[in-house]
Amino acid sequence: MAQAKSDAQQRQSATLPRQMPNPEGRQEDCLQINYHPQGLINLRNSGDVSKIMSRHFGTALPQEANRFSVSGDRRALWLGPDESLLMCADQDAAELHRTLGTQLTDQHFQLTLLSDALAVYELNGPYVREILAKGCALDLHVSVFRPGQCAQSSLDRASVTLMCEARNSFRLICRTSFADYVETWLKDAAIEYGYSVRNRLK
Amino acid sequence: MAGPVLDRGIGGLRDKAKRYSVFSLARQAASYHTGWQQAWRHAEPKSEYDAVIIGGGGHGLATAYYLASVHGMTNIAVIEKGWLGGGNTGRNTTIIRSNYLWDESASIYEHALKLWEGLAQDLNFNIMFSQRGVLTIAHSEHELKEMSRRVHAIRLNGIDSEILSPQEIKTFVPIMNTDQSIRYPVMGGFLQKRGGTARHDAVAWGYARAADDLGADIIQNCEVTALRRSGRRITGIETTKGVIKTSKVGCVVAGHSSVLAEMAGMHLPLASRPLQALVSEPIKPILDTVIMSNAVHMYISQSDKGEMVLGAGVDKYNSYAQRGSFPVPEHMLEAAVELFPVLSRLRMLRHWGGIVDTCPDASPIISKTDVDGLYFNCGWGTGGFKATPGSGHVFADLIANDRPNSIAEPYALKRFETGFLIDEHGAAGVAH
Amino acid sequence: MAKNKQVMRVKGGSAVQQDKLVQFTFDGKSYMGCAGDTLASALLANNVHLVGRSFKYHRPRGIMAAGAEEANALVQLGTDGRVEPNLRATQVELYDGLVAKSQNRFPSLKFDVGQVNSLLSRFFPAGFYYKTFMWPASFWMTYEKFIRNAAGLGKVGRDHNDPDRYEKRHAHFDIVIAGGGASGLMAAWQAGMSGCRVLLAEAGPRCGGWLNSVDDVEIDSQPAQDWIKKTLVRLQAMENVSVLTRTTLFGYGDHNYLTLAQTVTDHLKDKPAHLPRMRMWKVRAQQVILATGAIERPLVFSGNDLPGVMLASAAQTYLGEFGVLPGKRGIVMTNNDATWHIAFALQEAGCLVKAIVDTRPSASPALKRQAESLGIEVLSSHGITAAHGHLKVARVEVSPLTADGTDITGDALHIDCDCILMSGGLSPVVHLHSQARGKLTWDEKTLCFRPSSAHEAEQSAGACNGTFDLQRGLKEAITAAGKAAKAVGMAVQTVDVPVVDAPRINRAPMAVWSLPNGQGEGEKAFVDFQNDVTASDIKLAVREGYHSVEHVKRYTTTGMATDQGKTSNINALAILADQLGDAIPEVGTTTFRMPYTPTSIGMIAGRSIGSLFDPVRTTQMESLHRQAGAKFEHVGQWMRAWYYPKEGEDMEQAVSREVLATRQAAGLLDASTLGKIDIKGPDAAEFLNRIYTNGWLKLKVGRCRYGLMCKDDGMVMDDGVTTRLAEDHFHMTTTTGGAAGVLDWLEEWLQTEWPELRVYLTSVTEQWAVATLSGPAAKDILTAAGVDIDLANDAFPFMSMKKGHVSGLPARLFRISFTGELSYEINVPARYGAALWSTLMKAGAPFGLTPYGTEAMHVLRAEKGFIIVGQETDGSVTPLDLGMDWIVSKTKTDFIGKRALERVSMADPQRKQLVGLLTDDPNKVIPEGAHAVLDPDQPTPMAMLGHVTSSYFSPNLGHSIAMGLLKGGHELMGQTVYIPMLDGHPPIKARITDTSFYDAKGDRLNGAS
Amino acid sequence: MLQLNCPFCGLRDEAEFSCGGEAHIARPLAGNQLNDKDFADYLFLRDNPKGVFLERWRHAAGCRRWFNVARHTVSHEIIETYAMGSLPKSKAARQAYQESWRRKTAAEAASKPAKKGKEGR
Ligand SMILES: Cc1cc2nc3c(=O)[nH]c(=O)nc-3n(C[C@H](O)[C@H](O)[C@H](O)COP(=O)(O)OP(=O)(O)OC[C@H]3O[C@@H](n4cnc5c(N)ncnc54)[C@H](O)[C@@H]3O)c2cc1C
Ligand SMILES: NC(=O)c1ccc[n+]([C@@H]2O[C@H](COP(=O)([O-])OP(=O)(O)OC[C@H]3O[C@@H](n4cnc5c(N)ncnc54)[C@H](O)[C@@H]3O)[C@@H](O)[C@H]2O)c1
Ligand SMILES: Cc1cc2nc3c(=O)[nH]c(=O)nc-3n(C[C@H](O)[C@H](O)[C@H](O)COP(=O)(O)O)c2cc1C
Ligand SMILES: [Zn+2]
Repeated sequence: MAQAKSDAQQRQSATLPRQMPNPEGRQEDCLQINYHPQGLINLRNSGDVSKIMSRHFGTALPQEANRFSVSGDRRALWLGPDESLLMCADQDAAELHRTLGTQLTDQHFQLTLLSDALAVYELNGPYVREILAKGCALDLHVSVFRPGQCAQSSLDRASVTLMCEARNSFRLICRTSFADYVETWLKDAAIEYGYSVRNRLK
Repeated sequence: MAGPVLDRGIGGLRDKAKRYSVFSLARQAASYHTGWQQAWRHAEPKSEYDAVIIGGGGHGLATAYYLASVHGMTNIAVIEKGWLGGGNTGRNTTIIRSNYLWDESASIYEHALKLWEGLAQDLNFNIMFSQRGVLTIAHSEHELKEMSRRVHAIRLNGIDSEILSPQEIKTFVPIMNTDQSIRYPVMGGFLQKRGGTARHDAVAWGYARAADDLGADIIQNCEVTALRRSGRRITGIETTKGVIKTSKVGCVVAGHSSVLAEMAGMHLPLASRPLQALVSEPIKPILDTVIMSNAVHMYISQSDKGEMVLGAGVDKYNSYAQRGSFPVPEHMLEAAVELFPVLSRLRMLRHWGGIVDTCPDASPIISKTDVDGLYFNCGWGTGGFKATPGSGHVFADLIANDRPNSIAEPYALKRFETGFLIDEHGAAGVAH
Repeated sequence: MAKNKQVMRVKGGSAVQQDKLVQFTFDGKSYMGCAGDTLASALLANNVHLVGRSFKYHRPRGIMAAGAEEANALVQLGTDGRVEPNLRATQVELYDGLVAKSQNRFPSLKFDVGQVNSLLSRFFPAGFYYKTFMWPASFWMTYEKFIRNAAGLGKVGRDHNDPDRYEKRHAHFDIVIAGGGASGLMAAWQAGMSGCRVLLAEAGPRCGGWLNSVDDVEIDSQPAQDWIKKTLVRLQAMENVSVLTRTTLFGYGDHNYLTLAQTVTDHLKDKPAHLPRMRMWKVRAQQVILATGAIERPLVFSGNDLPGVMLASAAQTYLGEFGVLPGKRGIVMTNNDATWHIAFALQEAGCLVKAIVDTRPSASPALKRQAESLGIEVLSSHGITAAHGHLKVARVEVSPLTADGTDITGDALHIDCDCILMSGGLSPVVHLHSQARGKLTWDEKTLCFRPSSAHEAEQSAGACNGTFDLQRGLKEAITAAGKAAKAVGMAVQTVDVPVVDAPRINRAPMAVWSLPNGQGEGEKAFVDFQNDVTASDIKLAVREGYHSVEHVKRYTTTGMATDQGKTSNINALAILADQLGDAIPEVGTTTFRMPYTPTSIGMIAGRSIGSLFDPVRTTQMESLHRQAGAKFEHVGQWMRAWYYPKEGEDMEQAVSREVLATRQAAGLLDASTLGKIDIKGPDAAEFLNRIYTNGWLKLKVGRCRYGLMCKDDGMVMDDGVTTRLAEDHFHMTTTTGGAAGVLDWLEEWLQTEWPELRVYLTSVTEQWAVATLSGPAAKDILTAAGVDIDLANDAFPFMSMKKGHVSGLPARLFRISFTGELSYEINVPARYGAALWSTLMKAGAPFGLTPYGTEAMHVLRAEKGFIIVGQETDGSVTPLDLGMDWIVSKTKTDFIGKRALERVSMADPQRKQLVGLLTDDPNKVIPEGAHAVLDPDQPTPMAMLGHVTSSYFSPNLGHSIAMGLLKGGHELMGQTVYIPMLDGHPPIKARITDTSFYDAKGDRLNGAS
Repeated sequence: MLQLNCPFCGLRDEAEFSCGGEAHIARPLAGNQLNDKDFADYLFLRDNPKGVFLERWRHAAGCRRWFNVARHTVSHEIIETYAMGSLPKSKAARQAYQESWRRKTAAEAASKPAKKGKEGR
């Protein structure tokens, strides 16, 4: 609530999901769904890891809740008070997992390789927020859910993590066993706008 | 499982002038219905009673009726803080059945069902007990096995139950989606033909009228605010209409049981939770039985007036607000349309909530307490309407004799201490 | 094509395009209406008044209102899968080709056999059914059938597949405004100016509300309807304001959670396939402003339900918005000034107003003068005491009344007419305020309930706040919006209050709800029109002791119809108050509940049906199982390969083959669905020690251990094998169905009870694909597939784990067994799951490797007497009941469930205990779930010992095997029990045995055969 | 639908949370002497007040963290959200904590190690 208030004034310029989903002539690029293999490592840690992360991962963990930090193809997502998700190129993950594991030894931590457990989708298009809002109760308004922000929430029946990359560009992370569901769901949700699928998990 | 003999009370009304019949209806029609008497007196509390029942729901009123009719205790009162039947009795989805798993449960619910079967005549009030059957659906291999276990137990307990194949279910309930390719296909079901529904409000009114006829005072708009004790004995109650002396108090206040227990310095293993239900707009008959589904999570019947009556599970948090959260009815209707696609084109007319008192083992409490003369009947949770006559009957017996009969005995509070629970959770998934 | 015979259409109508004709049919007859019409306005334009039949008495009914409050004009729309009953003609927007039907009548609307109910109505007063149909007892089911068929309203379609799509979405707004009338528009404007994110939802197809129907109102020196347009343009220009029409706020929940129903395509002739029919909005609002207007009350008099009797404000709407007259010769019946203005407008438009009948002794001189100048007769201190007509009103009786309106003082006048326009005053639409648990107060002046205090962050403005004066309503809206904006932290820039120029109307009515009865005892003066509840029904209820307003509602059913008493509740409770001698506020209202108007169930279900009803989770090997012809079983959300029938095999044969192959050669099972949890931290071993019943501190790195976890009540909760990967690192497995629950359970203990333990948990269920290779040939197959691990028994003993490669794939091998055979659970990163499976199948082919499903797995483990949580347990079974004392530590001072296992009941010899059962007839397989008894000949209820939890035919033993939980089972070893059958077959005879049926010594574990 | 403030993620819909019932129930250690009746206090008896209720919630669809909430069971007002292991600060919630019968139970007393055990607690 407090945060919502402090943001309030900036919201004046905001456009709203006012345009009712009835675009003349549906287009394929209203939503592009693209599965993208990613290296993923879950990190739980108790102490300060900023140096290690900067040095060996390329970016420190985000300072604020519900944010992710970016450096090139690397992303570090805040998941909880002592939990982060590290995202990197698929082929880098195993090596990173090892390196970080050897660096973090002076504290209580857990590094778990999850590249195969989680699926990452890139969702692009002018209606991406509208479509996600059909199943996700977060405030996805452009003035609220901004680039650099992430959140764990639900997309209808699936648990997902959403990352806002740009105004019309999101990443969605779900468990691989829910990927079928999530894909079907997204395509169905996009029917009124039109969509295209670039790459599928299975 | 053999319990006390079924003593139905006295049967019919004592006051002949008040009896309902086709003839009295015709007679009254001639005089434009100006001659009907009050169904019950609007009594004000006396200063003392032999026993006081707190809570004017079905269970409390039934207790009073059987105290008077079976045990001859007529100097008694029912104290209700609002209007009779305004608690869960007046807001439940009216499903009645006795096909429970454990012997203790079978025993009390079957006791109740047998009383239901003659209740309209007993009370001289048509409570519209409709034995249209209750069909529980299984949607997976696992549920089929559970069903088999249940049906075997039920049948050996002498209670009717039969297994239906998907084919038979389709014939019995044509509007059900029995397509085997859906997410949770209908793989079978078990039917208790003697189960069904009853007109919930009428149950409260019928018992009130019959209890009043035997001399019980029915006192509405009177809230109990404290229990009076002398040492370990109950001596009376304080109410918004003054103090009432009595040496026996039966608390039958469902969702408010913890509040009453608190007045006696006791704590109960209960959580008061919202349970929601809703009705559609009325339509001509499309469903002639009651359907319950655990996996798809909802249950449904059609009332005599034509509305589809739907419910599901309890909300996740404690509340006394008689309202719940939207996701519950939302998921309930998703499930309903999944199983009954025809509902898609119907409209929800009204939605509501009640506060149910849930026990850790999903079974009720019928018990004496550490306070002499103070008895509790509660914990019926999501499924106590069906027990109304049986519950009142055995509770009256407990109050009158100060000891539980064999049906009530397993339901004593003691079980939480010893660990002899009656875990009916399997039955309580969408148990009603 | 029908001829255009809109005889009641006059010029004007702010909503219709009179030059754009639209064809529709009602009960098979074709008519023309105009674009912009509702079905009701179009029917009225064609002078069709008889539209439906009432619920109970099947009385002919017409159109009484113009909006959501309509109680009578219910119709059925659509064909095939789109058939929808009980729609209000007043809310159905007309489109070309619309097909509507009347309902609750047989064989036709004009001649309905159900009418006999009306003739017999004397026998059917409120609650009659409680008094009869009790003899003989068994006959109720027969009576019930008749009652049910007579009740109900419309019918559902025969085709059950609704072809339409329904969407749902979430949204967040700073301020949500319900109602797009003058007040709502004004509030939206003000809120929009403050920069807030605003949603304005209007139930109807256009904003403007009541202003759409008047032509004598100017705002800021322009006609009201121009002001509406201009305001809308202004709102359109504000990026932060969304206006949704055809959108009803139907539910108001805790913490300002709102649910709205938006109709997207119902009004369109051609419904674009990509668009949903409706969309549900689930909105969290910081602030809410209700501007939902007011509803006019009817008056209660005999015959007030005849077609042609209408609310005066509805007549105003039909005239002003649709250019339709309610009739040619009208009688106006009122208790307030406002109706007079409507009478004047009608008179000027061509409906001859034969009289204004007013219960009040006198109206203002100005009104009287105007009536006189228009030539309208005024009957003050009069009331309609009866309306008559066949299928439509034709005549009224008007009688002089006492000053308080309660008695008739003289003879009735008879006046011919074809419509009656009535008004009993306004009731603010406080429904949403009340749903939100706001309190109401009774306004003695305007005689209505209006909002007093709010429970949520919510305000009311305009007519729904009891402010019936437009100028004041606008001001109120500005104030409310300003307050709301401030509350969400926005700077408020107040807009000027528009200047209203309109006739000043005193809206305070006289306290008359029902007119005295001129018809004797048999009168039918309706309070609740749809449910046929009359004034005398309410009086009867009171006489019979049903005094609470809630009792009256339930006894008479007043307010329980599909309009939820929008027009009737206040009248009912006024009559009730009068009967009880109480004041109206003392009697109180019934509870307002969601939804505000009946709301589509299909919409609430949305897309969460069919393929999106619930996720189906599949493993990486799923497509390979499909190729192999597997049948699948649902386990929780997972789909697991159940068995792999070959051509011509049934399930039994397939399972038998899989079971034999596994013991004779080798089998391969997809075990990927097992829950897997990575557990790490210096206190990990201590943590497991507290979670599991057995000891964990001494487990060596690289070794595995089976564990059982209990709830704190001592009941078995889950089981699985956990492996020590490093001193501070474990890999736990759980049951497939229990995975999520176990992780939650562990987290709960860590976070809430033992925060001092340094342990982290992460689910890795999907990270690993798991293939279990089991059987005497397992080692050879693995070798053939290529493995860089020494598989020798002493190098890689039972219950240990090794990392390495299988056929070049990085893998963790666990030497654990659920079959009793030599087994390897091979874990590979999930992406290699399919590759692993194919490789193993290929390598194993020469050895006779056979894929086996969950069913064979169940048989194999049962042969060994291994339990399955959820099958041998049901939440009421302890480890001791399972005969697993060996796994319950006697030395640990504590673990979850320890204390509970020491309670009295736990030592009860009569507890149900797990035993084996061997049937006398080796080929008889006991049905699972069947119950055992000692004496099969006893009468019911029988004394049961307990039930059979697992039962299979064991092809390896050539004998059926079973396990069961039987009372005192451990003491009954060797005894004979009987298992009664449901199908009438004789009971099965069986002997109680140990649960270990096969290779009790466990020789085969190391591959000895 | 309630709106709860996850101390870590912020305001979210109730649907994202699971409710764990009464807060501040200390688990008696099995090593301590406790009779069955007192043990049942811990295992089964639950505070169920009509009024201010101290309860535990978990942000199940979010950060998975547990936290405490003081909520009114009639008005559904969220009075306070506070961290696991801490005590409430608001007056109403503090009073509810202190006056709870549970503070005086033998079960709660038995949640502390009686004497130093060999295996830790
Ligand atoms: C939505 C819903 C659906 C249900 N569906 C079914 C079903 O299908 N089948 C089924 O068998 N059961 C069902 N149930 C459960 C069933 O309604 C209850 O178990 C049963 O009605 C309880 O009856 P009762 O008489 O004990 O309680 P109630 O009817 O709740 O009566 C208790 C009374 O005590 C009064 N009271 C409370 N405190 C005080 C006080 N201090 N002083 C005086 N009076 C007080 C209350 O006002 C109330 O009237 C359902 C419940 C709900 C809410
Ligand atoms: N019947 C009347 O409301 C009425 C009668 C006479 C005069 N007036 C005058 O009209 C002026 C303006 O009135 P107002 O704006 O307060 O009311 P209004 O009646 O003009 O507008 C209310 C609007 O709210 C909409 N609405 C109602 N419930 C809704 C819901 N749940 N969701 C979405 N929309 C909903 C209605 O469709 C209507 O358009 C008042 O100042 C009053 O003097 C009104
Ligand atoms: C079996 C059953 C059928 C009902 N049918 C209707 C109905 O046809 N119309 C209606 O308005 N309410 C109906 N209700 C709901 C009641 O109006 C009311 O909401 C419910 O008794 C709870 O009371 P409350 O909403 O006053 O708190 C029904 C309730 C039950 C239990
Ligand atoms: Zn969180």
